[in-house]
Amino acid sequence: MSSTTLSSISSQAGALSKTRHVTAQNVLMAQRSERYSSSGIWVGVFAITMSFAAFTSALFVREGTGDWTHLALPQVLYLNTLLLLASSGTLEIARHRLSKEEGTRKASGWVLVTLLLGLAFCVGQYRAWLDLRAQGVFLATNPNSSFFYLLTFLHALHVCIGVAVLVYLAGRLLASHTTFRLGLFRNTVVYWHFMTVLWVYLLLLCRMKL
Amino acid sequence: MQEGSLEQAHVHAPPQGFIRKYIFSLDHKVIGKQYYALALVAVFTGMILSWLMRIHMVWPEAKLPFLEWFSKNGAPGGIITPEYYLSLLTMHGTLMVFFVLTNAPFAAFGNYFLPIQIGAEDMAFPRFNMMSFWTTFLAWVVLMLAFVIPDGPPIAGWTAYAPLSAVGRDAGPGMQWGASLWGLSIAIFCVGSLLGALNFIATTLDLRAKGMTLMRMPLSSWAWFITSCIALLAFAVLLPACILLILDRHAGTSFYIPAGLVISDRLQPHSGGSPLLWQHLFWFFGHPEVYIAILPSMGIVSHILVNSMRKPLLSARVVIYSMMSIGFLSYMVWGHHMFLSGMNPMSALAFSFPTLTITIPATVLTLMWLGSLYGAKIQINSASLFALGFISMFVSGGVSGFFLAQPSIDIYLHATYFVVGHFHMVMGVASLFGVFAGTYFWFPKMTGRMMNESLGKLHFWLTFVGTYCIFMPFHYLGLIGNVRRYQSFVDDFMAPYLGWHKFMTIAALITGASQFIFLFNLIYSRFKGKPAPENPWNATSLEWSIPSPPPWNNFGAKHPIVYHDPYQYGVKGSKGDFVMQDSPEQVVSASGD
Amino acid sequence: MTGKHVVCSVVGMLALSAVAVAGPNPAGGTVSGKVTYEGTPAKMKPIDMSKEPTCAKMYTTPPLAETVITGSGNSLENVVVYISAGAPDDAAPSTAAVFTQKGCRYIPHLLAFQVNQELKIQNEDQTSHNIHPLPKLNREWNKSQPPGTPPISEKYDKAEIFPVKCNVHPWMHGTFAVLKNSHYAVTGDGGSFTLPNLPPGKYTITAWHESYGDQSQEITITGSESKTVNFVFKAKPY
Amino acid sequence: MGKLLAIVLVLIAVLSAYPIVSHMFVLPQDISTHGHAIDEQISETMVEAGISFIGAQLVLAFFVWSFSGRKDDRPLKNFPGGARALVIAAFLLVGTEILALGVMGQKAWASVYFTPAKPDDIQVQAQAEQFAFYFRYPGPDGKFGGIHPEKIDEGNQNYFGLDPANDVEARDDIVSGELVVPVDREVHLLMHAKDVGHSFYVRELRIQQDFMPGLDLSVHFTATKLGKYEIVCTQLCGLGHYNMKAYLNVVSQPDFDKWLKDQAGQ
Repeated sequence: MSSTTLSSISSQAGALSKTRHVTAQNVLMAQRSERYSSSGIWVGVFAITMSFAAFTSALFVREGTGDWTHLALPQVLYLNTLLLLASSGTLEIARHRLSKEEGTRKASGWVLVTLLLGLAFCVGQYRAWLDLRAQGVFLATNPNSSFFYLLTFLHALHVCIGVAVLVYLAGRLLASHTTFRLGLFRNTVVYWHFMTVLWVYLLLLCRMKL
Repeated sequence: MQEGSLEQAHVHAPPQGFIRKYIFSLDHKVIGKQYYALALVAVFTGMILSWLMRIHMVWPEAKLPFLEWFSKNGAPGGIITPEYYLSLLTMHGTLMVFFVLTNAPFAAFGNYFLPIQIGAEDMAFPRFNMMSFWTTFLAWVVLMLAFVIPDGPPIAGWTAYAPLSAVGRDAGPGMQWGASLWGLSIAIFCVGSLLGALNFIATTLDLRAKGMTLMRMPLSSWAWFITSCIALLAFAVLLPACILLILDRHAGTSFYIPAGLVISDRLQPHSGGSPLLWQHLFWFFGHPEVYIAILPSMGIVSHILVNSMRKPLLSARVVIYSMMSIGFLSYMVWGHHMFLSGMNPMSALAFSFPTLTITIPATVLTLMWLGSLYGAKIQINSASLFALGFISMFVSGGVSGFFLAQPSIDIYLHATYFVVGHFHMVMGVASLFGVFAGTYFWFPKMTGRMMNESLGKLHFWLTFVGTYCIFMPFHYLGLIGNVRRYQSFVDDFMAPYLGWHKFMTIAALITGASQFIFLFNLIYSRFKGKPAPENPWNATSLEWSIPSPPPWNNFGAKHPIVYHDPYQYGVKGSKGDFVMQDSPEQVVSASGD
Repeated sequence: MTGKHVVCSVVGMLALSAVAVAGPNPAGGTVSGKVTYEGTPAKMKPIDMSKEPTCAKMYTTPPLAETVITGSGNSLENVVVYISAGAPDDAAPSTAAVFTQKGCRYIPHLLAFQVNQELKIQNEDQTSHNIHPLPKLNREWNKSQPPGTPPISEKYDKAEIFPVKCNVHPWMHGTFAVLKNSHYAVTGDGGSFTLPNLPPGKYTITAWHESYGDQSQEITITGSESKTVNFVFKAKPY
Repeated sequence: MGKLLAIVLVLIAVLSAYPIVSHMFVLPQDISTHGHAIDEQISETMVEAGISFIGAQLVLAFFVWSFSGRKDDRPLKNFPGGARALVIAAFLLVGTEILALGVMGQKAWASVYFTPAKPDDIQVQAQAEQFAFYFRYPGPDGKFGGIHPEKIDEGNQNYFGLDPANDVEARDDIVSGELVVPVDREVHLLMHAKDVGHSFYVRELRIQQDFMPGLDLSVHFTATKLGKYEIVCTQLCGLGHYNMKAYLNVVSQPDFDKWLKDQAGQ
């Protein structure tokens, strides 16, 4: 289904030449996009919250239907928690530096630290799974282990996405790119903090229920 | 693509090259058309599946050689096997609910017109937008694969109740790999829909043009906005449900499968799962899904009715609030699908009341439409015919809800044809009428050419009368206890009613055939239709203030400024009996309240 | 598929002609015997087919289950006696083994046939049947057969004895015995069996019963003698 | 064209109502003690739904007839009372309707689910499986033998997985493919699913209840008329779903006792 006809092509050309000049409009765009991108991330956070809420309710239902046992959480999880909390802190620092317009270099350092901490967290989670496997506790061993592997894996997956974006942003910063995507950065900060909060919640859930 | 900073990501340059323009396009208009095309393919597939089911049901010995060629196990000697009937049923339901009723009124039209109606250049996140379509497309491909694998499509129905859907091979043909493809496809579909919904919400909240207050948004945009809020919640729950299902099927977990099941003489290696869990998660999505399908059509129909009435609705606000409360209530009623599933009988009553309560906003909506028709100057054309037909359908399908909302009556009517008739009319046909209306109304804007009116009217009459002939008897047969999802009626007591089934089948064949008129009209008018002016319907909303079809950035360089409520009809305007939203001329507000 | 089919049947024909040339092997020995049981076998219950009137009305008195069928003199029917070791694998005969669904029962209840021999399954009832063999070594399949559809043709390429069931009619259970060689017999009324044309050699003869398991005996054939081998199974009351 | 639509709408309203008002489709006879409540509920709802349906269609038809394709420039009119009146009307009418239906419906529902089974009832266990129902009577000892899924052997007619060898209570259990019950005596049906979800539906009994695997539910009913009635499965359970049925045989108490004896004899 093509959408182009002669008239629209010509108008495109015209429009293009116009947009180059109308700088006021671009400014307007800038303000707008700051707003929209921010509400976008909050909608996303809401969606992720909902899915994990669904998993939680599933967990509660499943707890009520027999063969629910107990799962000894690997100790490494607490270390991982500290790592993730720390990463949130370092990312805050980075955000602070950027907003205070001190050259992007300093900020980029903190971003790097953050994403390294994030990676460390993921590795730590992997370690936790290895510990469980060593005890002969696998995904299908019992409902508790099923939920543990599932929740931790999905959360780690989300963290990895965050890390990927940070890598991209760090690259931008180091290259001190003329158009550093500030909006994207701020969204990532929100997302990252949300991941930390989500993890603390999941940890508590696992402690109390699994 | 271009290295514009995010601050200007959606001010993308005109796309270059075929791929960028039409395949992996960031343009919400192209993406909208892609969704529409996908829905079109899905709806015709689904329709043909329903034909096969109806034919087999009334002529069980009918030999369909082409079907044997298509699936040797499914139709040996051209005769549909019981399991293949269920495969057709499952695929029909899945295609229609997910890839037609969710895609066409919401994703397709929403993508195309939401940004334009609120005066934006594009969606908030064009890349997400492109991703959401291609994810949905991938979901469709995965689902279609079930037709070609040796195992065949799943046989668990579109609701895929556990444990039937969760135990795998032993549950029967199609349940080894077909059902896995189903689960995977739905999971992928959820991701696509979540991305889409996120985009819709962000766009509506933040990309509205100057002066476009929320209350000045056209009702269609409102419907898409509310729907995207529902979808965000619904699919965020269905996705986990599908993940658990896939794990049960392939990772040996026991979320849905209890202990001690013996299927095909094999003791299933599971323990402790809860089949009710699937039903709860599924219907928590499933009931709002009904409104995901119907709300956009309500908005589209209101949008079109106002235009063809040449006078504002009695109260656009009331319509908006009704749609909101429907969306809100839709999350408190999922249990009415499970009255007989073994929930606490008390909860049945708890679910019954909000379900009955939904009839209030639904009635208000209907009265708003009817009341607004009073004293109007209704212009009859294909679009308005389908819009009026929508009202009739919505009422007919709605009143049967009275019965099913009551647990006591559900004891008798649950899982009968009454239910099938109910949801086909109110969720299926009604929202498709909205899509048809929208197509006849917006086609000129989308393609720059008018659709053929006489073909459109012919299409309407056949479809309108035809659908009543098909689905009214469903209710009657339900009343005498005709059970659904049966591939043939071995029970003696059904014999006297087979005549009605034949009648329904023939009606279905004719009505279905008449949809090819519509298809032809689409294709013919796309290339040979007479060129469309900028505003063929003398409409007021922003999409009619730009060329047909719109340029790649919708409004060119100028950013529209909105001065009025969306529906300034029946006023003294410079162009006639209407004033467009972006025209600065002063009018006495003619809104109904 | 069809190509393979052709090849198989050709091979089958060759085998057949070979047998024809050799004729009733003069030097061949014959093993015959009787399968009996001791103890009290379970009482077979009548099958309740009320859910499938088209089948139920074919019987004046409801038929009994067929897991254990006994005859006069404690003889045991539906026992497959075959040579499990010692005999070379035979090529499959070109004739198809026929498995019939009639009156919602399997005829025969136990069908013995050879590896790669064509298996023909037909439905003579007015209702849809579903054939679901449950092998462990072979490929599992599960097909329905509505009335009026052509016979289902299948093959098994590994020797194995496994149950076959109809998913639609729970009481319909039978057995497929897929065997390596052509030296086998299924005991009928009287529980007797005969394995003719055994070339000289040392064999293991195995008798298999659906619910009493299997037994084996060694036997050596030195010429054109005929030997007797009897099997006695322990019957269980439940 | 608008006028035509109006006519078609009227026709649809009339023709749709006709089969109902002319009793072309009537519910099968009710043979239960609670069924009348449900039937009344249905007819009540039918009246209310019917009125709303016909009313709405006729109003739509009337408005379309009188307000479509007007070439003259009579001024546009607004509905007397405007939106507010209509909203209030909707709330009052539908609200009362809902309350009425809800309250009455509650009674009917309660009669099925909130009244406990009588002590003198007959206990029957129903097992749903792909694709048949089997019914188990405790036999003389009045006790059901335990269920051992691994012992299930359908070829040998052991559908429940009983273990008569070791379980004495199981030896006298009576298993039947049809549900035989005495008339005017309450039956307490203990529902067990062997494999997947199923449902127990007897139109004449006005009873429908799902079998939920891993969750043994129960219903109780009293059949008041002798005769043979169809039991069908209404929960999609696999390829043989359409063929999953059994018969409910309501007999006199003496016949029932005799039947039990005969079964025990086999």
